[in-house]
Amino acid sequence: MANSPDRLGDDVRAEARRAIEAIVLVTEQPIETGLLGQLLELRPAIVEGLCVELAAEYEEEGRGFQLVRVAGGWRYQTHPDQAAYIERFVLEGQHAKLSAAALETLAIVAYKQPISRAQVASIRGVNVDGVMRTLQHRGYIAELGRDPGPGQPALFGTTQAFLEQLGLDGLDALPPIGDFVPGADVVEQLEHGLRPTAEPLSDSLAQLDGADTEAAPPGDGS
Amino acid sequence: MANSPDRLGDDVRAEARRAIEAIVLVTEQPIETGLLGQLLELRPAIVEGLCVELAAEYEEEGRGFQLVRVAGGWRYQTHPDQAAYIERFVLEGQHAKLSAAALETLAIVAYKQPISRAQVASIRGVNVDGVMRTLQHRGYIAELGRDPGPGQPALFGTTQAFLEQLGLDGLDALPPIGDFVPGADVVEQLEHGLRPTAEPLSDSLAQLDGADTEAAPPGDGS
Amino acid sequence: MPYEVQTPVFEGPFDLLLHLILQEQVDLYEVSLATIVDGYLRELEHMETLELEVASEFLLIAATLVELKSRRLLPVGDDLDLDEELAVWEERDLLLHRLVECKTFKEAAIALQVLAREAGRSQARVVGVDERYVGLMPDLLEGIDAEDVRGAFLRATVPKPAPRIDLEHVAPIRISVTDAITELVQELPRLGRTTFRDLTSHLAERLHIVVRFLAVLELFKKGLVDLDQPRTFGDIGIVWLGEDGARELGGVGSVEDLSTVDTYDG
Repeated sequence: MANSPDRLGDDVRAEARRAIEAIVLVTEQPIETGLLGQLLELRPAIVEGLCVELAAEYEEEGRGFQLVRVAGGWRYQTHPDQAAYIERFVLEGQHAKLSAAALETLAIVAYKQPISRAQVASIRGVNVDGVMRTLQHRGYIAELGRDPGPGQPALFGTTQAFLEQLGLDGLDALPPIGDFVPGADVVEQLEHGLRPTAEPLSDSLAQLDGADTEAAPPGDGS
Repeated sequence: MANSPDRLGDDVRAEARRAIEAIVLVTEQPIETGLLGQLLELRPAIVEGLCVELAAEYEEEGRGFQLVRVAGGWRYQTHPDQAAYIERFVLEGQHAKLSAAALETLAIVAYKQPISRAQVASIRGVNVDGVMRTLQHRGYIAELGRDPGPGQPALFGTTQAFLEQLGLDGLDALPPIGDFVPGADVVEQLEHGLRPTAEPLSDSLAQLDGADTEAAPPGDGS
Repeated sequence: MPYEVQTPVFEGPFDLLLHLILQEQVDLYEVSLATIVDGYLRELEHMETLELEVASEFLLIAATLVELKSRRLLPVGDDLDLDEELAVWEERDLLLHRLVECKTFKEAAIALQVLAREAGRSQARVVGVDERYVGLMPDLLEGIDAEDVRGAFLRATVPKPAPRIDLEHVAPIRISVTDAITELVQELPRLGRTTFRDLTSHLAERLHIVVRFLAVLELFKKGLVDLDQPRTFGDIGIVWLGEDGARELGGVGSVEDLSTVDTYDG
């Protein structure tokens, strides 16, 4: 494989690994493979291979840190199993938890972006102005542009900070929305709850043919 | 030797090493051995021994980073022989111009100092943690002290370097901001927001007043 | 059967309805309509301030429930009008679709929370470069003078339009069935014959379409329009009969007494 790091000479390879470790250590945002490649004068695919290799190595050696791919780039972060130690002294800057309402709104924006406030509101069935503002303040969503249609409403999408917060490499790393569509049992329950007649439609249709008229369901005091 | 890390059980030892790696990775200032010991619930001498051991290990493995003792504490830094790559990263890999967002943040700190991160965020209406960090790293702003109030947030102000870059003798040489009159674009924006409502103009104007007082920062800090 | 609607805090009508059907296992057939509507009204009272759009969502869904419920109370058989029947099912499908969508994003939100919680166990390094390299950094303030800083400050502190002024999203939700009927009464005589699809083709909001649908049903009940649907799920044809038509058919409708349609007397 032409792009495999295995094809590099041992010296080049060792130097590239060291350089990656040094650069990623000082980057404040995840650094793209492309930029690393540019700085190292190596093809991105090779850099990618070396990063993957380093990441596996740290894990194998049981390091307290990880090299991970987040929001389209590489960064160092503490190993999740060290959370207890980190929480002991990193208090400032930790964001407060998002409310259920904020999370639902965020999920809608994440999966349906670009989307206007009104469209989000129509899915949630409630006013979302306050929640959208909070999410914008937190930096999880941002205005992407304006809808060319009537009123030119602002269209929103998720940000890099959103990806970093969720530890995702990109939007395509979000679990598919299809996973969350309620199962047949739930849909059936909903359907049943909302049935406009006591019998399913097919029964009503059958009754159209047969002249047999069943007694109306007993009223229930409404 | 009673304080030697060799006397630790293998598990405790491995756990302590991982925890040191994790904690040191994310501390912004060198972290003292004593504090590390407190977090790990280990004697400082033992922690010291583990750090020395880790540092030697990184050197031996030819890592691009080092664990070093600086100013009475431990920190990660890039290996000196990677200087060429770091210089390259600093020169090529960073944005060479201050973004509009960063300039606005800097301007708020300049005119309203001392000011906390949260106060800057509330004026800008977005999360400013990243921008503030960049400005701080670049030496344009610095922590001046802590607010005595709840949470004791850090208070920021501009630095001597900032004044020098702008060719100013002192903060009072900043141009006065005076009374602000909204420009045409702002008025247009407000109008746009109002257009779809059915309220009579007088109501809308009343809302405008309300909005004004809500969003405008208190005083002008000059 | 008396039924107490247990109301924790509901985020909106869908939340409440999902809770009623899924958690409380409520079936419209078994529950007294009055208690459901009471539940909704109590929810409205709980709101600290009456938010128009939320209130109207609640009311609209309550109205749809009333419509569905009243269907169930009607005797099935003799005078079953298939078109009418299908229309109600279609209306039900719209509501069902919205509930399923709402439920889907509720689940997605939980998944995001899990991801965030997992990611939160790790802390990114944001320490930046060692101080020895700071001097190398390009001066970001090059070409910027004190006036630029002043300008940036003024830009940053411009009073932003308060978000509550931005009412673009309220417009589509504000429509009531009465409003929709008023519109239709003006529009339909001019069109003579049209389809429901054409009538609603310009509407983006599903809610808007639902409201129009309810309005069309009302007009049909009053005998002011005639409806036909040649195929299952096909286009619904609408023909304006007017007051003359209504009288001819023995209907009781007149344009005047439509003002009361929003009060369902179930």
